[in-house]
Order: sequence, then structure tokens, then C-alpha cells
Amino acid sequence: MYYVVAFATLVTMGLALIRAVLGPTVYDRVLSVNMFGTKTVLLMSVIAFLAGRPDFLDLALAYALINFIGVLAVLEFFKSRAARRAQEAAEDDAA
Amino acid sequence: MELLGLYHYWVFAVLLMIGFYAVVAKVNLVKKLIGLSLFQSAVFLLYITMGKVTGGTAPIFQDGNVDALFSNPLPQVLILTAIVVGISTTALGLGIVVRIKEEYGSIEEHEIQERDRR
Amino acid sequence: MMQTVLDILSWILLTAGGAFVLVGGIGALRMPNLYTRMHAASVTDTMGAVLVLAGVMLQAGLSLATIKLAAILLFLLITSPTASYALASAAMIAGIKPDAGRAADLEDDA
Amino acid sequence: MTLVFSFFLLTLLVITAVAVVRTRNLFVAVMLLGIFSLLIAANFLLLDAADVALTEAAVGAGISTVLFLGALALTSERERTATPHRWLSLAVVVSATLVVLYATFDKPSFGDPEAPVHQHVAPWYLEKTPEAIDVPNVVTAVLASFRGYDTLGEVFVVFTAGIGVLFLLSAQHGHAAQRRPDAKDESDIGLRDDLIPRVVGRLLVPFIVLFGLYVQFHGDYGPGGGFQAGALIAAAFILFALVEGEERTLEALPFNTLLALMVSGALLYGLVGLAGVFLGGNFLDYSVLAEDPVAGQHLGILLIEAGVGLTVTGVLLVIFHAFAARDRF
Repeated sequence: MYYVVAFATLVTMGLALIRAVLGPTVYDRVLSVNMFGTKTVLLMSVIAFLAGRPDFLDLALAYALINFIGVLAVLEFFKSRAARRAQEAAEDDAA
Repeated sequence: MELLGLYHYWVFAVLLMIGFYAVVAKVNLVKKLIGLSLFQSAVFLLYITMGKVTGGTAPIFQDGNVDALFSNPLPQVLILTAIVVGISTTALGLGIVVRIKEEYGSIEEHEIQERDRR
Repeated sequence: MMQTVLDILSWILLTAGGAFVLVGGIGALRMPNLYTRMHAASVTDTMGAVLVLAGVMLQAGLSLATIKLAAILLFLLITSPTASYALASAAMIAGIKPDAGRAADLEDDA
Repeated sequence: MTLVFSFFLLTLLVITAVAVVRTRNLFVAVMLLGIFSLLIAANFLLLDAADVALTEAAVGAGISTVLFLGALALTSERERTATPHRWLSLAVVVSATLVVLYATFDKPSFGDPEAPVHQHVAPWYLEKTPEAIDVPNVVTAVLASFRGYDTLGEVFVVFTAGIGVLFLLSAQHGHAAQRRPDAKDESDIGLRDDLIPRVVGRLLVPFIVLFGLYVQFHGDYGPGGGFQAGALIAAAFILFALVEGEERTLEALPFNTLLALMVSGALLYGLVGLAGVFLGGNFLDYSVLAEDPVAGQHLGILLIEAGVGLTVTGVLLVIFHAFAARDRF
């Protein structure tokens, strides 16, 4: 039964990768990365039991905890870019 | 089946050369560093692949069972440290690129060379 | 007897979880624009993850592994909506408007 | 069956790598690099390398994305020029690929227990670990004890890289701050206006640090150790900096403390090595640290893993702050 889940997860990873390669916007790619992260968590939990090594769950736990940092960094990146552009526009107006 | 046993190595070779292509062909310095980290990951993959033993398990003893078949721990040790070293050196490279951008106003190789000639 | 019931239950959960994951993946590929795709992707994060991890938990029985799985599930349920929020927010800042009537999207670098 | 999974993941890996190189948008390349890291970590797990997969997870999931985005914010997001001499480069690379592919045919088949790599040293490590060091995780035993010299070198490389980034990016620090004093206040608040990330981020930081400490001290028994723990704890503080802004992170963990962490970790490692010499053993020989050689090994591994963890945390955070501080000028 684990194989069914692992297979479904792998296929979904493939689909997410197609979405990441096709785009069209950068946000679709960020969405795919995020989806990929949760799929990796599921895949790793299942592999841990397939291999009979429950201590591998630490890996899935690590991803569950820190995978969203990347997406927050993206948000911060766009916010500061928007702020920078607004500031540059204001400076241009002043000049 | 004999040939499929080499699939991991083929992937290694292709990844290595994709990274190499980015390093030699691209003119953007950040892209070169991205290529370098692909190259690096390919090497990691080669090492870990060589350490795998069919039917083996991760080299961590479970419940004191020391006689099971284990994969080779040595490549894992080398690569584990190399990953952290890799991110630090990539950061160093990015630091140099940022300084180049500040001094030259560009991170495209040919524009930097042009400014140097002047 | 008890074990068989648990096995069957966990297999049902795992299969259903796998199905939800797959459906979400297809949705993320086939939906017409960013916000609808996000909607599909979150199915895999919630329903898919809950069912799969619950199924695995039933297989693990009462052990440290179950506690770890519960922690994984808890953190996934906290972080993935946050990530979705951050993504939607970033897209809004960049000026991509949610528009049900429009099929196509803006290109990169919008 | 796991071999089939592995083949599938490897194929996805190649597709991702091609996409990374093909895109002209560097932001997209960084996102795809995130996918690449996830895929390669899953591959490492399938290849029985749990410790390596955990390291890749700790480094690749947050820190490398944050660093690349920081560098992109300071440089540019697009490759402006098309690749020159494209066909020439492709021809060179394809011929080199063919050479490497030709070489792979001499490789022993995948997973062959008779392969030359498995004949020398490694069996000895697996055999001696239970009696000489007595920790379940052989990777930790080899990393910290059998090959302690090697790891000492790696720690110093990480340390040197941190110093290098400091030299490169903290030049003109004060001068630039005076130049645009107003710029600081606006862009330094991080995501403080976004309530949801802020609450969730603040909630998760202690858990990530706790998990990092678990990985640090449980490294003898399961996947983990100083390198992974250092990266995880650094990720926790980077998360805090993202949601609360630079300033507050530096209040919580001042820059000088980070420098002290960096230095003290490397020093601790070196001193443990020297302690072995003074107690009558060899450099980095932990057997003499306690009455019982095995207890000495345990103590030595604990100490040097702590040293590694301190240095890695310090260096990664110093690098992050160096990039983030540049961002504000």
C-alpha cells in the first residue's frame, strides 16, 4: 500500500515539475516549489516505513519545519523590491 | 538490466556537464555560480551512488544489530561536510559577485571586460 | 482481528490520500490561472497530507514514530497555509489580480 | 521497486537541471534550484544516506534560497545577454559528456557489494565502531572520530568562507549607512506588517531551534550531528529575521555574539584535539579524555560536534547578515 502512495506522490512531483518548467508566471514556479516541498515530506515519511527505518522521519520533520522559509523569503523579496521601486520613482519625481 | 545498473552514473555525467555548460557558456556571473552548484551536486550524487550496497541499509545500527548489511558510510561522511562547505563557498562567490556589481555596475562578463579595457 | 481492521483502515486512508495527492497535482497542472492552481495545490497539502500521514500512523502503532508523524502533520498544517498566504500576497503585490473569467496569465516578470 | 523510484527521481533531476540552465530569469533559476535540492535529498534518502539527506534538507530548503535571493536583490534578476558562441560551447560540452559517459562503462554496476570502494577502510570502520566508539551512527563515528582531521579541515574551510564574506561585504559599512540614513527604516521591517507569517514564524522559531538541538545531540543515535544542527538553527534565526526584521534579530543575537560563536566553535574543536596531546595521546585522539577509552570517545565526539554546530550556526548567520545589511544601502 505504501507503494500506491509513493507512486501517487512521485507522479504529482512530476506534474508539479511540469508546472514549474512551463510557468508562465514566476509565482507558478514558487507554487510548484512549495508543492514539491510537501510532496517530499510525504514521500520521505512513506520511504521511512518502506525501508523499515522509522528514524528517517527526522528528515520529513526537518522539511515540514523549514520548507516554508523559502516562500517567506520570496514574499520579502517582492515586498522590498516594490518598496525600492516606489522609492526610486519618488526620487525620480523629486529630481 | 546490466546497463540499467549504470543509470545513476549516466545521470551524474549529464548533470555534471549541464553544470559545466552553465559555467563555461553563460556570461552572467550569478548563473555561473548556479551552474557551479549543479556541478557540485552532481559530484555529491556520484559519491553517494558509489556508497550504496544493494539490500543494504543506512549505516546506523538499530537496536544493537551490528551484523546487518550496511551501505558504505565513508562517502556519506565526505559529502555531508562538503554540502555545508559548498553553501559557504557559494556564499563567498555571491559576495564577490555583489562587490563586482557595486564596482562595475554589471554582472555580465563581457561588460566587465569592456570597462576594464577603458 | 484488531490488527486486520487497523490494516484495512490504514490502507483505505493511504489510498484515499494518494488519490487526493494525485488530484491536486493534476489540478495544479490543468487549472487556468495562478489562484485556481493554488487552490488545487492546497488540496495536496491538507487532505492529501492528513490522510496519508494518518494512514502511516495507523501502521506505526503506538511508538515514537507516531509522535513524530503527528508533529510532521501539525507543522505541515501550520506552515503550508502560511506559505500559500505568502505566495498569494506576493502575487497580489506584483499586480496579478484574481479573475475567474480570464483564462490566460501574465507572462514572467509581471 | 525503490530502484524504480530512484530512476524516476533522477530523470526529474535532469529535467530540472536543464530548465535551470535554460531560463534567462535568474529568479526562476533560483526557484528551480530549490526543486533540484528537494529532489536530490529524496535521492540521497533512497541511496541510504540519511545523514546527507538531512544536511541537504537543512541547507537547501531555506538557507540557499535566501542567500541567492539576497544576492539577486543586490545585483539583477535577469541575464541581459544571450549566450555567445552557444554552439561551440555545446559542442565542447557534448564531447566532454561523451567522454565521461564512456568512462562510466568501467564502473561496477549499481549497488554491487563487490565494488572496490567497499573493500578497503569502510568494512573496518563498520567493524570497529561498535567496540572502539560504541555509537550506533557509524557516519557520526567516522566523521567525528576516525576522520576527525578531515572534519577539522572542513570546519576551518567554513570558518574561512565566513571571514571572506565579512571582508568582502562589510567594507564601507559605516560610511554607506551615513550616506542614506533614511533607507534603513523603511525596508528593515521585514514582514512585520503581514500578521499571518509573523505569528506563524514566531511560533515556529523555538520549535526549529529545539529540533536543531535534538539533531545536534541525537546525532550519535540517529541521522544528525553538528553540521545539520548548525544549518537548522541558522535557518530558525533567518526565519526570525524574515518576519521581524534584521534589527530585532541582531538585538536577540548580536553580531559580536555570532562572531564569538564562529570563533569559539573552531577553537573548541582545536582545543579538544590539543587536550588529547596533553593527556598523552595523539592529536584528536579522544580515548585519553576519560578513564575508559569508550567514554573518552563519547566525550570527544560530543565536544567536537558542539564545536562544529557553533561554527556552522555562526558562519551561516554572519553570511546572512552580511548580505542583508548590504541590501539596505
